[in-house]
Formats: sequence, structure tokens, C-alpha cells
Amino acid sequence: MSATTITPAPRIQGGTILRGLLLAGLAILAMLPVLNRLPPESVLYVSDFVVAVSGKWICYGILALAIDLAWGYAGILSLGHGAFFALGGYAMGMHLMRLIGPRGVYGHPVLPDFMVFLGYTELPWPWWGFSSFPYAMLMALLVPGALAGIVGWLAFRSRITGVYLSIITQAMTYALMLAFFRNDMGFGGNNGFTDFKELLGVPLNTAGARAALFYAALVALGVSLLLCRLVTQSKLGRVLVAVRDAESRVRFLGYNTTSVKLSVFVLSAMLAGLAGALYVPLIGIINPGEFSPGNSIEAVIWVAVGGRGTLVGALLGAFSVNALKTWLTSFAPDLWLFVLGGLFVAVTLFLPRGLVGLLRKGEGR
Amino acid sequence: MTRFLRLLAVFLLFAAPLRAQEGFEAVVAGLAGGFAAQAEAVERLGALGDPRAVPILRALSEGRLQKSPEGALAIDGRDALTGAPAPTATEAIRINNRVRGALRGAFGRLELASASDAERAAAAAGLFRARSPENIQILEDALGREANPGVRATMERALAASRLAAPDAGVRRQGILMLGGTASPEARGLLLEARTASPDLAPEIDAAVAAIDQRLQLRRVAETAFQGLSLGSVLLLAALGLAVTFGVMGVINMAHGEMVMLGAYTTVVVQEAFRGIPWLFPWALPLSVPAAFLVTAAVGAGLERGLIRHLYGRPLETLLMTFGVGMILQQAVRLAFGAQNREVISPAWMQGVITLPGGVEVTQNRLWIIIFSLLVLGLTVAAIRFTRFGLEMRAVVQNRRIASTMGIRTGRVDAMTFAFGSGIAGMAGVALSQIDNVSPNLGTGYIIDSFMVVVFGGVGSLAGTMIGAFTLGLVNKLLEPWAGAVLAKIAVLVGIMLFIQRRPKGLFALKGRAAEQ
Amino acid sequence: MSGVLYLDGVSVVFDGFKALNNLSMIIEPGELRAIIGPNGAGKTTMMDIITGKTRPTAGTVQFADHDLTRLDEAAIANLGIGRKFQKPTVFDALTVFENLELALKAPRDPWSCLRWVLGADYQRRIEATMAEIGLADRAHDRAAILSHGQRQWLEIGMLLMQEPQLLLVDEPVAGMTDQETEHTAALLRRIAGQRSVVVVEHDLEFVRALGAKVTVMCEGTVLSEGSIDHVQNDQRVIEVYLGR
Amino acid sequence: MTARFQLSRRALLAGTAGALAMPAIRPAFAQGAPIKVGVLHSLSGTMAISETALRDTVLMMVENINAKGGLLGRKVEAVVVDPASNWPLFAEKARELLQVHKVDVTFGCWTSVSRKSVLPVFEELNGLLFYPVQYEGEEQSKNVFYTGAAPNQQAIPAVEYLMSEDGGGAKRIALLGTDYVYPRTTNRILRAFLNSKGIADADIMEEYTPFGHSDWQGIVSRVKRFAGEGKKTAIVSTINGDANVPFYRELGNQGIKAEDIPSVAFSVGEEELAGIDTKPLVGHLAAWNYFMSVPGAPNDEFKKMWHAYIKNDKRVTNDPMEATYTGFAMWAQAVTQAKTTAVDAVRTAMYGQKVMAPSGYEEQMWENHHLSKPVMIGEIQGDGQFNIVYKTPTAIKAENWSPFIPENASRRRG
Repeated sequence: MSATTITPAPRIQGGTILRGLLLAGLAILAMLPVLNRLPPESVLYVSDFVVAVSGKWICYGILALAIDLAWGYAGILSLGHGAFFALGGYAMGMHLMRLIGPRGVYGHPVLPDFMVFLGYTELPWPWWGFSSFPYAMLMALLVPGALAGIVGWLAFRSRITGVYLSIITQAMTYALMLAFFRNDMGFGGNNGFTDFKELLGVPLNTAGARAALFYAALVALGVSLLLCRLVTQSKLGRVLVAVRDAESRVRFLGYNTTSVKLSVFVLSAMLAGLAGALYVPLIGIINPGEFSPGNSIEAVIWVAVGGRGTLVGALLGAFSVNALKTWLTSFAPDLWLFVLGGLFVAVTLFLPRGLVGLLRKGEGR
Repeated sequence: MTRFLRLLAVFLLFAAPLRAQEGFEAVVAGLAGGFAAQAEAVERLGALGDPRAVPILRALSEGRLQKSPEGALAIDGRDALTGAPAPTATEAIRINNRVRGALRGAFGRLELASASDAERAAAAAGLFRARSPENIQILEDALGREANPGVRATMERALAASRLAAPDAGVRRQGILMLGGTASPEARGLLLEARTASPDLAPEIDAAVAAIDQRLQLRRVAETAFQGLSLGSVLLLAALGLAVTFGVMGVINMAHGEMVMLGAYTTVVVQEAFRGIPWLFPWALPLSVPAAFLVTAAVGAGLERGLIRHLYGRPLETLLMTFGVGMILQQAVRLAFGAQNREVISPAWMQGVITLPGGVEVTQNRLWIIIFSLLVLGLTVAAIRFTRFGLEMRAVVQNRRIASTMGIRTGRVDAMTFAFGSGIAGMAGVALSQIDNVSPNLGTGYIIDSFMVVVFGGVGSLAGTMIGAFTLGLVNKLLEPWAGAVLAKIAVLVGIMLFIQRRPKGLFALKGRAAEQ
Repeated sequence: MSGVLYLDGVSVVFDGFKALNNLSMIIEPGELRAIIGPNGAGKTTMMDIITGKTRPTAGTVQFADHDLTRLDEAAIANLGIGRKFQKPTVFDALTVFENLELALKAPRDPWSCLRWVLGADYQRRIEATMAEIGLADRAHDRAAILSHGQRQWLEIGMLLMQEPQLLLVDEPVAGMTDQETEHTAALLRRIAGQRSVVVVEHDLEFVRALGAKVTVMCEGTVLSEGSIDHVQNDQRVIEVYLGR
Repeated sequence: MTARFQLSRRALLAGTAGALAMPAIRPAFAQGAPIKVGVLHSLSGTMAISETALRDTVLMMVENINAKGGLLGRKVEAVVVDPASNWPLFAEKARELLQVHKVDVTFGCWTSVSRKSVLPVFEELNGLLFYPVQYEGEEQSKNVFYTGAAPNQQAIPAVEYLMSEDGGGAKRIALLGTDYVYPRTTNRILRAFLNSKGIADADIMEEYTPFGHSDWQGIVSRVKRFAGEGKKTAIVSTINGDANVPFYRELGNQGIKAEDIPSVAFSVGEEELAGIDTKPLVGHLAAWNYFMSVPGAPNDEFKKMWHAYIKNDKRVTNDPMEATYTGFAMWAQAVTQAKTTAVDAVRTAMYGQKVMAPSGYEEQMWENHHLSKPVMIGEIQGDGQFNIVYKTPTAIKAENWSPFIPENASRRRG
């Protein structure tokens, strides 16, 4: 047979337009903190504000990748990714709170302020170890991962799929939100954590620290993108697509779909946790509002708008919807909800493959 | 007849032995003083028993009594004592809780002989709280004439309470025995209060309290059960529409909560429209039910025809899209009605407490909501079982293709089914307007719970939805006292999640091939 | 060599309806068996039982000494039981090549899948299979754009890649042209011998072309068994088929 | 659950409307350049209900001061941004106000969490924030002036009133609150205070509910049972916003009259009552530092100014609006006295400023950055207004570090 040239075709025939868009976008992002250092008179000057906003979008981009991996590739529509994101954020927030140390208003060497005035006398056990940065980062990944592992194992094992899974994960998010709003949980209740001082020995309220955090987020985005690409281009990625389209058929092929789905769900939750951990020092506050079920759904719609099942689409969606939101909430706050709601409707009805689908049409895939 | 009774009352009051001869006018003048002086004046007016005091005290309690800078009292522009036109430049006399409490006692004495059962009962209740030994005599007299058993019971309690305050230990003991025979938490409170005042009677009081506690124990269980049923009925109402759209049609409607919200706003609109029509106004709430059904059914039909039908077979997309629809509806209502809560007035027949046999006190509005939820459930079942529409709906659900070959217009049936489910949600909104805030966010608080109820009960089973709703309501209320409201709710959510993974099809699973599609 | 499939006294009840009623059957290693029967005879349910999709209410199901009633679909598939569904199910979003690659007998846990590198010998095997099912020139076309018959073959190809010891094939020629039917019959005959093959089919001509032993099922149990000529002359079979 | 959807999360370059027209860079110290006042109140989202009125109050004050010729001969200009009830966005908008718009002072925030989220920004950039809402105390930043009440200016006098003969002589107290920091801290302070007044822990009931709690059956019947122990019982409510309507409904429906079990609330004012039928609630209490029904010229003037500005005679005034008014007036005085808007100079000038507030009392800013304020107790009336049944004779100095929290002991000595 001479047909030895037959090789598996690349999964993402990422059109040149898309790949160019992705690279250009990343390059522009990488330039922002540099442009921020220019004198304000310069045409290219970028304000602190833009840097801060873009930093957040980067975190949202990682979250979108995580959702896309689970939903776009494996067909797991989780409405709980906002919760994984928030858990990662809380882990980082706990570390930042521990680092405040005696600089709190009560000057207690160990206890955060809110614990002091709520009458705690010693640090609750969930807080142990969070003074260490590696431990906190580990927790930011492990806690969402473990939660996803438990919920996923219970659900996938019982063959709970589709909307049932969505409803269950939404209930999980809702229960977590209620739990974190409780002051008795020892996580600061409604106020959450704020007034952070430093990270890794660097004061947070300096331009340099902000730029460093920005680059950390950008690097994390790059790493996440590569990781997701690794997964989706591997045979595992093809198994995921197969599970998404015909799960029971995959089972009859001898794949244990429970473990396949579970592994990607856990990985996805950990990525969301990573995004949350980067988000918190960038914006300086974490509170239970991040658990609200609406946030998770909103993040899903970023992916739908961009185009699920493609990594570029997830990023494109996260950035474009958030840019639209930033713009609209400033200039027409009343209209924003109509536009966002309209997006949900329009994308599901007319653009099932999102913006990427639209861009690809020209390329005749 | 009424006049005769009034005369009789006047006669009896004047005959009261404890009446001290004081200048009526002088006492009345005290009503213009500070809160302490007011309270004292009210008490003395009650003790005087002069019927002329009734309209003055009534005016005082309703904020219509006014005083001139000179201290003259006037009601509605006429002198309170003489009835002559009063000078202008008067200021309304304000009262506080202490005065209100004194007023209650005074009305008790003054109106114990009223012709109206309700007023006599209220008067007796007032005397129960005033608990002065001075009232023993008039209560005994009133009991002698009283025929209404409900009022008698209240009077007896008041008499017992008054005796408890008597100086004579024998009389007090009588009072203790009488109170021990009741199942009233207030009586229990009185007894405990008396315990510190009269340690000599402590053994009797303890026995009486123990007797009351035993009776209260049962009642407490009944009341917790009622609270659970009430929460269950709210869940049932919220979930029933979903049980139709999700359970029967398989459509995930995340805008379901907004349908409930629209129903509540329909209630507001109907109420505003009827505000100017006094004879219709009391009917605003009942009339809101069909109105809300029609409005939300119309919105539902539009939603199904316009959007949802394009996504049949793609439940995840339907979920996302309807969530967007929900946001749009919310914001539209917010812009149209404002973000603030809207006020919905409860009709008189839905306010207050009624006492069931066994002394169990339940709030009227919640009782009505329980009844209403069962009615709606009954109507839903009837509509599905016994109407042509229900038959067509079941046919389409079971086999769309065959149904359509038999001449059923499946598209129309889909639209009607969805409209029907939405309409039920709208009726739920009418009920919820009575216990929750009517705001654009009303629905979001119920959507997750509704889905939980439907999934827990078993998708496609109305009986499952009902049993699921009441089970969750009861469990929640049983957990609440020792876990607190939030933990109870979290525990219920986690419990459902675990339950569903044990039985993915819920309590009442459809079995067999049909369920596996 | 492959093991024996052994069903004994298997019953399945759905809501009081007996889909299988005390069904017993033995498939020898390397045997080609055709199963026929009217609608609702329980043929598909029987396949569901063997592949772990449905659990029997009573009875024993064994394959090569494994109790199949205790295993899930994936574990059963990994024992070497492959199934082709009545409605062809291939993965539309993947190419022909990728569909076959997924079916390839290889470690199936997520970690192995992630690290999977397609070796040259595997590649040759996929190519050989593509040639066998006549799809060599469509390797990089997505399955979504294949014709109905091609999808049937792709699915059979996927079964072959699994290297099963027992193949369950549900109505493989429904909707095929005569030529395609013939081709399929030849393919199945070739496969049998190395492995056991159970074919469920309505088309008696096709069953005849297979030349296999025939089992007739009715109301969840075995009505008759033997050669095609034998069962066609069996009075009970005639009643069931003509009496309807 | 949709809080975040109602809100914007961030704004790219600038806030609303007019503020935008201006280029990012301009010589801020040009002669006669306007003095800029930042307004950081949510105009959308869940808090918009409460906060829009405060935005309007600041704009009213700006209009008023300009009509009188401005400050230091310069025009005063308001820069309004919308943090949309989103806490992270508050911090972002604060940074925008200080860095992009270079405002001289900011009036803003309602919830404690929003204040906590902007605090680091104001401290980093040395801005000046006036915070107009009662809160739990336990804070004092050199960059913030707190013109609302500390717990000793609201909660403690209210409980003292309940325990007085006029208030019914309560001996048992049910502390009901929404589960967040303000109620938790306030109740911790109150418990210590009650203990110090000889009320044992057995006579105190404490329960918390989530935001927007709507099913009060269980809690209200537990309160009833709690009240049935033979001692006069009262409810102290730190229930927040939305949950109050169902709470009061349940009180009314379960037949709890103010004469039997009075309740005093710290978060229910004229605005909140606007959406409720208050007839069943007559006699229940609220404690504030100002009520719209306060008699006297300063309040009449305030109400007149408000109705003229908002062009609607039906609109109510409330305590945080009064605190905004007082804070603004005080800031204007301090700027006049310091002859500059520079933050450090204004801060120093603020100490000791006195203003005749609409409450009818002269209120003073102390070096603890809190105002002295009178305490008033009002009974709810059928028309949604309050009948003032008690007032402190003078304005009371704030104890932002409560003496009832043991950790503050060293601070008070030091």
C-alpha cells in the first residue's frame, strides 16, 4: 500500500484568520503594561484602567477555556464553573488575608479583622497552612478539582447528563453561594475578603505589582491554552468529541466514559480555579457574589458567543462579550441586560457555532 | 335591639362598684399630655366606665383626636366634649405603644357589652392583657350573659388572668387552675410571670405550666407541619408550571421564574385598575388569578411559537436561550414598573390568624395559599385528563408523528401546552405576591427550587411534583429549628443532589422503554 | 480462541411487560448465527442484555466465564464483545480515520489516550481496514458526509478494529442496495470463523446468503432453531410469521 | 442570583455622560478650574433602589452651591459614575475617579462591603471619601469621613428605649438579622450591652437569615414562643432591605402587635416603607438620627430644597440623605476655611466643623472622623412616616471602636 501518507488530520483547522487573530490579540495584551509606562501625553499611552480591565479579561479568558473544554469538547454543560472560579479565588484570598498579618485594624498577628470583631479566638482549621503561597496555589487548584471530582463522580456514575447535569451543578453553585454568605462558615460572609496588602513580599498597590500580576495572568492564559490544545489534539480530545456526540456508543467501544468525563471535568474545574486565583489579587476583592448562578451562565454564554468546540472561540467570546459589556454598562446601563439577553437568544438561534463559525464560513470548512 | 343592649351596657357600667367619682373632663384633659400622662388618663377613663369616653378613645387610637394650643380637645373639627365647632389651629395627638396598650384595656372594659361578637371578643382579649383584678366583676357579669362559645372562651381566659392578679391567694389559685386548663402560650407566659410574684403558689403554677406545655407540644408539631405544608405549597405552585413545560414537553424554561414574576405584576396592575372602584376592589385578588393566567399564557405562547420551537431536541440551547429571555423580561419589567418593590394589598379575609380545632393557630394567607395550590393542581390534572386539549397533549407527547397523522396540529398543541404551563406559573405569581416582595427579581428566587422539586419528584409526574414539593417543604421546616434557615436549605439541596444520583429519575420514575426514549 | 456466549433462563420485565421470557441460547466460538423474529420478539433487548445496556430481571449471562450481568458496557466491550447498532452510529464530527482510530484495540484510560501516539503498525492496520470496508479514499472526510451504506460499513470497520471475539450485528443491511447487501454478507462470512458473529436480521434472503444457523425468537423466547430451511418449514414459525 | 447581570462590571474609560467629554489629561490646577466632586453610588443593580436618591442629593447640593457662587470662587462640578452594585467595580470606579477624573472629594458607597472595597484605593491615592450610611463601626481611615451613625448612635439608644418604661420595659430581646457583618457586629455589641444591663444570655435570642429571606413563618413563631416565657419581649431587627416586607407581613399575619412585642429596626426608613402597606405595622419602631417628620426650620428647608430639586412633592427624605447633606455642607465649610481643596488641608480643617443639620441639632466632626449625632426613635404610622417618640437631648459622639468589643480595650486606653 502506498497510502502511508494518510495521517490523522489536525483537529482544529484553525483558519489563518483565527490563528492570526489569536496571536495578534495575545501580542497586544503583552504590550499593554509596557505602553502603560509611556508618558501620558503619548498617543500610545494606555491608562492603568485599561491594564486593570484587560487583566480581568485574561482571567475570564482562562475561565472560558475551562468551560469550553468541558462543554465544547466533552458536552458537559456545567453551570458550576463560576463556583470553581470563586473557590480558586477564595483560596488565593485566604492567602492574601493571612499575609496582612498584624497590619489589620486590630493588629492581631494571626486572625483577619473580620474574625476578630466576630469574636473568633483562634484560626479555624480550614485556614491552616494558607500563609504559604505554594499551599494556597495548590488549594486553588485542588479544592475546585476535588469538588468537581466528587460531584462529577456522583453524576457521571449515575449517567446524569445533559440538562440534568446542568441543573445539578447549578444547585451546587447555589448551595455554595448560600454557604459562603453565612458568616458562621468563617469566610467573611457577605463582605468576603478585601484590603489585601502584599503578595510574595511585594506590596499590591503599586504599578509594578499590577504589571507583574498582569503578566502572571497572561502566562497562565498561554499555559492553559497550550494545555487545552494538548488535550484536544490528543486522542483523548477525539474521545471527548465522541462522548459529546454519542456517549453510549463510546461506551460500547470499551471506553469508560465516566473516567474520561471525570478527568476532563476535574481538569476544567482546576483551570477555572486557577483563573479565580489570578483574578483576586488583580481586582482586590472576593466575595460570595462570585458564586451567584447567573455568573456561571454568563460565562457559558461567552463560550457560546465565541464558538464552542474551538479554543480560539472561547477566548474570542470572553473578550468580545466583556468588551461589549464594559462599553454598554458605561453608556447605556439600562440597555445592557437587553443586549446580553438578546445575545443568548440570537446566538442559540442563529449562530450555533458562534463568531468562529461566522468567520469560518468564508473559509468553507 | 342594639339600642336596648347599649342602654343595658351603660346601666351595667354605671352600676360597677369600683367606679370612683372623678371629674370626667379633668381626666380627659390628661389625653393631651405626654405619653405617660396619656396612658394614665386612658387607664382612668377605662376605670370610670363612662360611655362618653368611647368615641374620644376611639379617635385617639385612630389618630383623629386633636389638641389646640390651649389644650382643648377636638375630633374632626368639633370639640371632643361638647361637640361644638372647635377652633382651628389644632395638632393631632400622637400616641405610643404604651398608650396603645392602655387603650386596649380601656376598650376592654368599655366594650365588653358591645353588640358585636368581634368587639366583645376583642374587649375580652384586651382585658386578658390588662389583667387587673378590677375586671373580675365585670367579666363575671359578662360571662353570665355571653352565649357565643368562642367569646366565652376568651372571656374565661381574661377572667382567669384577672384572678391571677387578685390579692387573695384563693382567687389566684382559681385563676391558675383555669389557665392551666388552656393551651395558650400567652397563659403560660402569664403564669410564669406570676410565679415570681407569688412564690407560695409555685407548685400549682408549675403544674399548670406543665399541663399547658403538654398541650402545646402537640400543637407545636402541628404548627411545624403547617409551616412545612405552607412552604411545600409555595414550592408546588412555583414548580407546577415547570412540571408541565419541563416534565411533559421536556423544555427547559429558565424564564419560568419570570413567568411567576409577570403573574405577580399582573396582580399589581389589576389592583391599581380596581383601586378607583370600591365595590370591585375587594375582588381584585381573586380576579387577578384568571388575568395572570391569560397574560402569562399569552407570553408563553408567544415565546414557544417565536423562539423555543426552533430549538426542540436541543435542551441545552433552550436552557441558555430561555435564560436570556428571562433577563430581557426582568429588565423590561424593571424599566416599566421601576426597580422598587410594588405593594400588593392583602384582602381582609387573608389577614390574621385562625384557630383550628385543637388550638392550632395558622395564618390565613398561608392557609389560602395551600388551598389555592391544591386547587391549581386539581385543575391541572383535570385539564390534562379530561379535556380534548389534554388528550391531544398526551397524544403528542407519546408519539408526535402518529398524532400528527391523526390530524392533530402538533404545533398548536405545543404552543398551548407551553402556554398552559406558563399560565400556571402566572397563577403562582398571584399567590406569591401575598407573601413575597413583588419586584423584578421575584422569579429568580424560585427557579432553582422549582427545578429541584420537579427533578426530585420525577420528571413527567404531577403526583411526584406534589409529593416532592410537600416533602421538601416539610423536611426544610423540620431541619430549620436546629440547623437555621440557611443550613436547612443547603442540606435540602445537597440531599436532593445525592438522591438524584441514587435515583436519577426521581421519586416517581417513568419506567420502561418510553422513559429511555 | 474466543469464548462461549451462554444465556440461561434470562427474563426481562419492563413495567409488567415481559420483553424476554426465560431465554436460553449458546453461541459457540467462531459461530455465525442469525436471529430472526417478528417485531417485539426481544431481539434488541437480548443484545442490550449481552452488552450490559439493560440488566436482566432473572437469569444468567456469561461470556468466556465472565458474568456479564455484573459488568458495565465498557467492561463488556473490553472483554471482546462488539456491537453494531440498528441505526448506524458513527462519530459525525470525526473523520473516517479518526473513527477507526478510536475503535482501535489499545489502552482506553484517559491518561493513555492523552499520551497516545499512533504507531506505524497501528496506522497500517487502520489503512487495511479502510481498504476492506471500501473507504480508503475517504480517510479524512468527516463521517457526517458519508452515505448511509458507507456509515454502515464504517461502523463494521470500527467493530473490526476492536478485534472482538463476539460481534453482535443488528440489522446490518437495512436500507442497503442489493449490491451493498451482497458485499456485507460476504464481509460477515469472512469475519466469522475467526470470531463469533450474531446477526439480527429481518431480511430472509440475506440470512440465506449468510448460510448460518438460524434462531427464531418470538415473545421473548426461542421458538425454533436450525438451518434456514429447517426453520422455514417449522409449523410454529409459519404461524407466527403468517398468522400476524 | 442575577445581581451581576443588572450591573456593569467596569467601564472602559470614563463614567457616565458628561464626565466623558473631557480629555484624560488637562492642567488640573489651571486658574478657576472647577472643583470636582465624585459621586460613587450605584445607579443600577440591587442597590440602585437606595443609592440613586443619594446621587440626587449630592447633585442637589452641587447645584445649590453653584447658585451661591461656587466654592473659593470656583465652580463645583459633579462627576457621576455607576459602580452598579458590584463590589469589585466600586474599587475600579474609585480608581477611575481619583486617577482619571482627579476629583477633589468623593461622596459614595452604601454597603459596608462597597466601602471596604474602595478603602485601599482611597488610602493608596490619598483621596477623600464621605460615607453617609449607618454601619457597624470598627473602622477609621484618615481618608474617610463617616457621616452616618456608629452603633452607639443608633443601636444602643434604641435598645435602651425598649427597656425603658415608655418603650414597654422589655426584659427579653430577640435579635433578628440578615447574615452579614453589620448585623453580626451590631448584635455582638448589643449582647455585651444587654449583659451589662443584667439581661442574661438565656433572655437573648439571636437568629440570622440570608439576604432576601422570604419565609419567616418559623422564625416569627419561634419569637412568639420566646416571648411566652413571662417577660416582656421585644425584637431588635437588623434585617436588610428586601427581606423586611415578608418579615413585617408575617408579623402582622401572626397577630404580633407592637403593643405586645414591639420591634425596632435599624435599616428601615421612609424609602423602605414606601413599598409596604404600613397599617398593620403601626407602632413598630425604627431608630435613626433623622426622620423626615422632624419638626423645625432646618428640616423644612432641606425638604423644600429636595422637592424643588427633584420636582416631585411626593418624594421622601431619609437618614442617609440627611447624612449626605450634612457631610457635603461640612466639606464645603472646611474647604472655605482651608482655602484649598488639597486633601490633607481639608482633612485638618474638617476636625471641629459644625453644621446645623436637618435633624435640628448642631452636629460636629470629631477627630475620629465620625459625626456627633442625635438619636431618634420613631414609630411607624399608617402613612409610611414616623412618629418620633424619643430623641436624645443632645447630639452624641460616635464610638466607632465599640467598648463592648473586648479587642478594643487596648485601643481605647492608647
